[in-house]
Amino acid sequence: MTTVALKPATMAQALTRAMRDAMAADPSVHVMGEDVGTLGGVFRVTDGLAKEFGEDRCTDTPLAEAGILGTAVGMAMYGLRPVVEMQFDAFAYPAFEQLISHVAKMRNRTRGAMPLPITVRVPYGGGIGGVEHHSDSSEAYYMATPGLHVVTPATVADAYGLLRAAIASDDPVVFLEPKRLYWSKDSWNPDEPATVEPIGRAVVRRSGRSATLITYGPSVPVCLEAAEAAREEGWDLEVVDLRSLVPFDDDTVAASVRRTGRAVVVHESGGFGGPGGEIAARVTERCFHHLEAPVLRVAGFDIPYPPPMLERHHLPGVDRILDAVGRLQWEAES
Amino acid sequence: MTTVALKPATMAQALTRAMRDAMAADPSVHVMGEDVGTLGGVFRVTDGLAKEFGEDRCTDTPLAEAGILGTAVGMAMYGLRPVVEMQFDAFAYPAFEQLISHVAKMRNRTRGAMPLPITVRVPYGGGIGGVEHHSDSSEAYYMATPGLHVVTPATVADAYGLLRAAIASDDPVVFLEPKRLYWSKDSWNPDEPATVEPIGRAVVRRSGRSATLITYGPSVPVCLEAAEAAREEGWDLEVVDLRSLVPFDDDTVAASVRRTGRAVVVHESGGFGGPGGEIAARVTERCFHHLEAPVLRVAGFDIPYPPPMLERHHLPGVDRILDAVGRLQWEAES
Amino acid sequence: MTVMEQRGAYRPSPPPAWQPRTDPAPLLPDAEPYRVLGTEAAAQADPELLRRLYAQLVRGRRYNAQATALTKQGRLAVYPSSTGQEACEVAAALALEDRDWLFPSYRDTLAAVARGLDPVQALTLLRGDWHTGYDPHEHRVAPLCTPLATQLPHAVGLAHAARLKGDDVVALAIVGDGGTSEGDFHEALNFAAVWQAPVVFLVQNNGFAISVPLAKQTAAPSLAHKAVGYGMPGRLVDGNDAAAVHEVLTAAVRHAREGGGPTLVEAVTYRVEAHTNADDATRYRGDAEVETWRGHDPIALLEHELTERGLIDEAGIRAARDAAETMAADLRERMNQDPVLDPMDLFAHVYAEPTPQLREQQDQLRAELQAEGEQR
Amino acid sequence: MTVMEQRGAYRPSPPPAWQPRTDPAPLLPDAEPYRVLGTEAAAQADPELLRRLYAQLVRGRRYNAQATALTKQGRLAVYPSSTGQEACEVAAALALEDRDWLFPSYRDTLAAVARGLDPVQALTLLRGDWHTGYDPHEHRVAPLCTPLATQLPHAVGLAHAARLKGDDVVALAIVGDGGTSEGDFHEALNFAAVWQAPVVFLVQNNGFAISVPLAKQTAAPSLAHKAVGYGMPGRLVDGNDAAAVHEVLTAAVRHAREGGGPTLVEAVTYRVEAHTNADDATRYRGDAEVETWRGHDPIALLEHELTERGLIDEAGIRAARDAAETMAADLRERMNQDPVLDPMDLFAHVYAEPTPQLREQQDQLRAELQAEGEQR
Ligand SMILES: Cc1ncc(C[n+]2csc(CCOP(=O)(O)OP(=O)(O)O)c2C)c(N)n1
Ligand SMILES: Cc1ncc(C[n+]2csc(CCOP(=O)(O)OP(=O)(O)O)c2C)c(N)n1
Ligand SMILES: [Mg+2]
Ligand SMILES: [Mg+2]
Repeated sequence: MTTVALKPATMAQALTRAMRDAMAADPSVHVMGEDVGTLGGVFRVTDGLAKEFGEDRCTDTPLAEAGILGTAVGMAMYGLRPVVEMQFDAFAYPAFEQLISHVAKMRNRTRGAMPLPITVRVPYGGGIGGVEHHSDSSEAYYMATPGLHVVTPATVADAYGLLRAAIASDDPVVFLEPKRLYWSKDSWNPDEPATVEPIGRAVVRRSGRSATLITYGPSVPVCLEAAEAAREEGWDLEVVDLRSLVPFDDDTVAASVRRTGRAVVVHESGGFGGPGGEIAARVTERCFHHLEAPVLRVAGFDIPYPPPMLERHHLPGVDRILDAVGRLQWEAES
Repeated sequence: MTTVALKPATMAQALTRAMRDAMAADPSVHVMGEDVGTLGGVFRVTDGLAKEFGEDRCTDTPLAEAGILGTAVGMAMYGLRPVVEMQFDAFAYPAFEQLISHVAKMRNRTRGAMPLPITVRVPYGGGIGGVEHHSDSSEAYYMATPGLHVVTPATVADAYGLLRAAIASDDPVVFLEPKRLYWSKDSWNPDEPATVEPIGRAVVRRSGRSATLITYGPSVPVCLEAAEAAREEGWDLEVVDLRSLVPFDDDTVAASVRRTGRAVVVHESGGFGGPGGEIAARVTERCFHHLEAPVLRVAGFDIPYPPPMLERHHLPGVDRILDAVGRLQWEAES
Repeated sequence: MTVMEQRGAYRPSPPPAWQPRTDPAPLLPDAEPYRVLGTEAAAQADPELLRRLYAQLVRGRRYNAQATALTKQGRLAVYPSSTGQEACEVAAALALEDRDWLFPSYRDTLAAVARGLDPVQALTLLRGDWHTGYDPHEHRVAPLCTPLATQLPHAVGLAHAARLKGDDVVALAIVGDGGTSEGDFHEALNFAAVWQAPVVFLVQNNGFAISVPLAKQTAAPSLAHKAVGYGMPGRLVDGNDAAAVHEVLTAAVRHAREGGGPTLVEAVTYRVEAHTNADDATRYRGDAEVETWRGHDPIALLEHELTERGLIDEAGIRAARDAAETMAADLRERMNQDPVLDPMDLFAHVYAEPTPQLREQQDQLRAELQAEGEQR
Repeated sequence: MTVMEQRGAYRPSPPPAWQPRTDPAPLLPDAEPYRVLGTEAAAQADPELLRRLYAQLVRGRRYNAQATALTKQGRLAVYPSSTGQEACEVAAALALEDRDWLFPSYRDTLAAVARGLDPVQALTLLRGDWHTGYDPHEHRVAPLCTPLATQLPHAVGLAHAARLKGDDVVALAIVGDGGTSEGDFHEALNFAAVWQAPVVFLVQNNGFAISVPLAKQTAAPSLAHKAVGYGMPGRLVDGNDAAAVHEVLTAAVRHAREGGGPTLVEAVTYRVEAHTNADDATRYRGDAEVETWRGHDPIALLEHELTERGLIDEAGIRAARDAAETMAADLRERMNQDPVLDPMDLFAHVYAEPTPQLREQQDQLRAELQAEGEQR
């Protein structure tokens, strides 16, 4: 296997590399989806795979998401490890039935006889000026579905590590790729790829003592920026990157909030019924007596994703995060 | 219109009556779905409608849920008010794309020019010994989707009132029917049907001072039973029936919890990523300084719905609710 | 840039992309359902095969009756009978080799049983002690599929995977007339044809989807006519003629095995009993129609052929019946035992390893069960 | 109950449910795409219609060029061009009466414009200031539909509703070759046929779904062959021959209007430009193929016919070009103005009345905007 110098690399390149390494290591890994072969995907995340591994290993399918995921189920039944690309978040919905009733449940239905090691890659979220149906944050749907793992990277290294772990997992993984981080760069060295940690561990991206920002995926860089800006206001914010929504790393999150006594959950997904409610509720259950203020949430509005020219008003930004931090009842302190 | 004596009536009968009255009052109301016509639905909820209003008003469709909801969208575009039956919860999933990307969004997409007054009736939840895919609690998916109203009755009178309100609404409503309450009876008088309240009001089903049980749909009777049992333990529980998950009645819920200082959210849906997280989080945001204990949740386990012979271990019952009430840190009191 | 610069050249040919592709003619079904029994074709049929089919039909009928009886005794939560459709169920099973895969719908426990599955395991789903009651790999029978038509893409994917691995495996998937209306039917057939996957799709057109008759389900000349739209052969067969269904399916399986790709087979049959024991068929159809179909009974058709041609005698018939009774008695006895259940199984197979969240819930249930046990 | 008691009677007839239903023959498409231009059929065509089509084609080509130019100037977020497909776009619009409805896919802004929609409104989605930029009721153009094939059931439902109300309305829905693989395509066609809804489905087979060629999309003899599987006529037409597309669509619309039910029309055409301005078509196809198709250009085909037969002169051609330039200049000018946006619109149309939750969020954004304003 030739080594490509990818230093610094984009998140998209790290994802490509993860699939490439997985395919090289394990002939049962198959990539499939719309335009993933010859074109290399509309985001070029599968670039070069068909060329390197042939069209049987990286396959342009007919245009039908339920068919793509449904045939992937059959392939997994026969021992393959399909890595399915859904072209955009909202275009995964036609495959919802297959995902919920089969992918998530097959292991359980068959008492473990038929696990489905399928990775469903879903580019998600906004911030790239996409027209309607191209910017949904659909993680709440997947989180509410037992049987699925749900992960999402925020860094180039995690993109590689988490995707390798997802493909290696014997359980189905919904792998949410933050579209607006595809071109984010990092000096990640592909020749020493991060050790592949098991799925399910959050990480503290920035230590702080005043309050914890709990976040994931596209909102991680925003929270880090907010934490920098918060220093001016005298707040030293901790930022926890969940990385995995299912399983959820209660230990890391609760430890942080117990330390800081205050927390804000930040995500782009709509607030109502979104991941933040679950996160805030579980943190509160675990840290009630350490909390100086209710866990607050900064989220997208409860509206259909806006048109490109208005999306900046929808997306949780630094100011909105700082506003929420400001509402964490600091008076009580003094 | 002839008057049928339905006293006492079942919830199923009240639902039938609501559709019948709506169809009689408004020729644009059309009922459609699998087996809703000649058979009157597998739960007989549409019994007699095809006979009374003809097959064009109550239509047996081909067997295809996306097609049913998708054609209903077109009918609504032309001014009709389709009432769609999904035969079972899990069989609504093939229609997910139509629901999320069109039904929920059409008004917004068209700046209000094309509202879709569609009611999607979904028999949901377990407790009836259904085989797999027949007992899902799918409300979390719908709650997380802006543009939809989500309501669910717990009483015979509300079944009538809420369904009339849903059909009358100019917005799409996901109308969740608790399967195991279909045959619950009440001395509801169909000739003086409850005044049709607008969607969005919770109701206190039982007043109490010790703690609030926040619940809806199939879990309401269970909570009322638990409240009775709790008296023996010296707890006087208040029970709030949400009736509407979207919009959410923050005022009623928060007022109750401020009074009692303690709350447990009870539902059958899985806990993780389920409605309870949202509810607990919003209650905490609003009532933090009134809370003696974190808002707890009693929910179904985070597993695919169990087979009939094991479902009783999954469903939140009186004991599990009382256990949670017992964990509301009563020591603090004394 | 002006319009004229943008304009292409004139050439009065047909559109260049268009070429006469696959010839549609051989893909179209015959005008009448193919039949063997009672026709000249019967003379060609292998007597041994006919006797095997007969024994299986008799066994299948008895199985259906027994399962329905078990619902009345509360031993099965629900049973969707395939009475009257045994020829399809049995022929589907017998058309396959051991290494092949069967993808049944929820009504097709009989096909699974005819393929060798223990009836008790096949009925687990409907008894309610678990979902899939068997290891699908053991007899290469996919889980009974309740959401209609959703197992069809699985069959395509499995067959495709086997072919990629170089294995000689054909998948046969069964779906109802109602199920053909689902999007998954369409997507599965299209993928199968594009990939030339070794799959056979058997549509059991039994006239109804619960209460909805075929005329409200489709306006097509026949369901088999859908095949040409995917570029695969469509075949129409008398679904009550076991010899005919077996012949057509066997040919389709062979075609698939030899690399010819998928086939769609429509078997015209009838659901003689109600949709399930919980259904009331009188609400949507008359007795006359049912009676007409009882006159085209799959067992009677085959028995007549066998008897007429001296291929079976009274003893042979009795042997088939006795074997069926033995199976039924054994099934009855075993189904009358309460299954032993462990509630902790609820958490055992959600993931390879329970998540920390599930472990907490596991502990909760364990404690509850312990407390319950102590109370007793 | 013994097996024999359960057994039905013998009757060696065909299965009773089966009757020869619709005759499939008239539903099948011709072996070659129907053409008018450059054939004898052209003599029958109405010269006035041909001139109208020509003017619209020229205008359409200019519209495509202008919209693509606007992407380069950052005035459109993205544009999926229909260059080379103008004959389909224009004929679809012209085949309909005012009271009829058009259901375009995301590529069909031109069809909407040819139907009378203001190009600026048609391009709103792609400029990004809102989603649907027009009131669908005004010109009876459904919202441009991005999720492929999902608007097809809407067209069926609308046409069905109109028929139930006794209104004379036909719906014409456009979908791509790729879109035919989606389950919604299947379900829509089936509902349409069962309900005999007045709908025309126009498949623009332009050879590609982004990078995926037709051969990876389907193995069918033609996409029009799918029709017979639903029991509706399938028609194959040269999609670059505006006169032919118009004739076939007009006939299908008339058929629907007269109660004959739906038709599936496959127009064989080609996407001469990249999928959108953001796409790089050289990754998946060669220049030679594109050049071949430029030799079958819809404008050139029609212009040749008109010129040869003396139905248009230089002045007529110039007039068409001038009108197109005027439209383009106006479009350019208006698109160069920044749209006036109100962020509070985000909350205005989620529900008829904002929920209490949305009202809180509305207040929050209002306060933020105010603070922002004060800072400036
Ligand atoms: C996706 C889906 N929708 C609805 C149902 C409910 N349902 C169960 S059986 C049935 C009718 C099936 O008819 P058909 O496909 O003809 O099979 P048959 O029952 O005749 O064997 C329906 C609507 C289901 N199981 N799955
Ligand atoms: C349901 C869905 N899946 C995927 C996409 C992404 N996508 C946009 S256009 C396109 C190709 C469409 O091809 P075709 O239907 O032939 O139309 P054309 O672009 O050729 O006009 C794809 C895959 C989508 N818009 N909707
Ligand atoms: Mg059937
Ligand atoms: Mg195309």
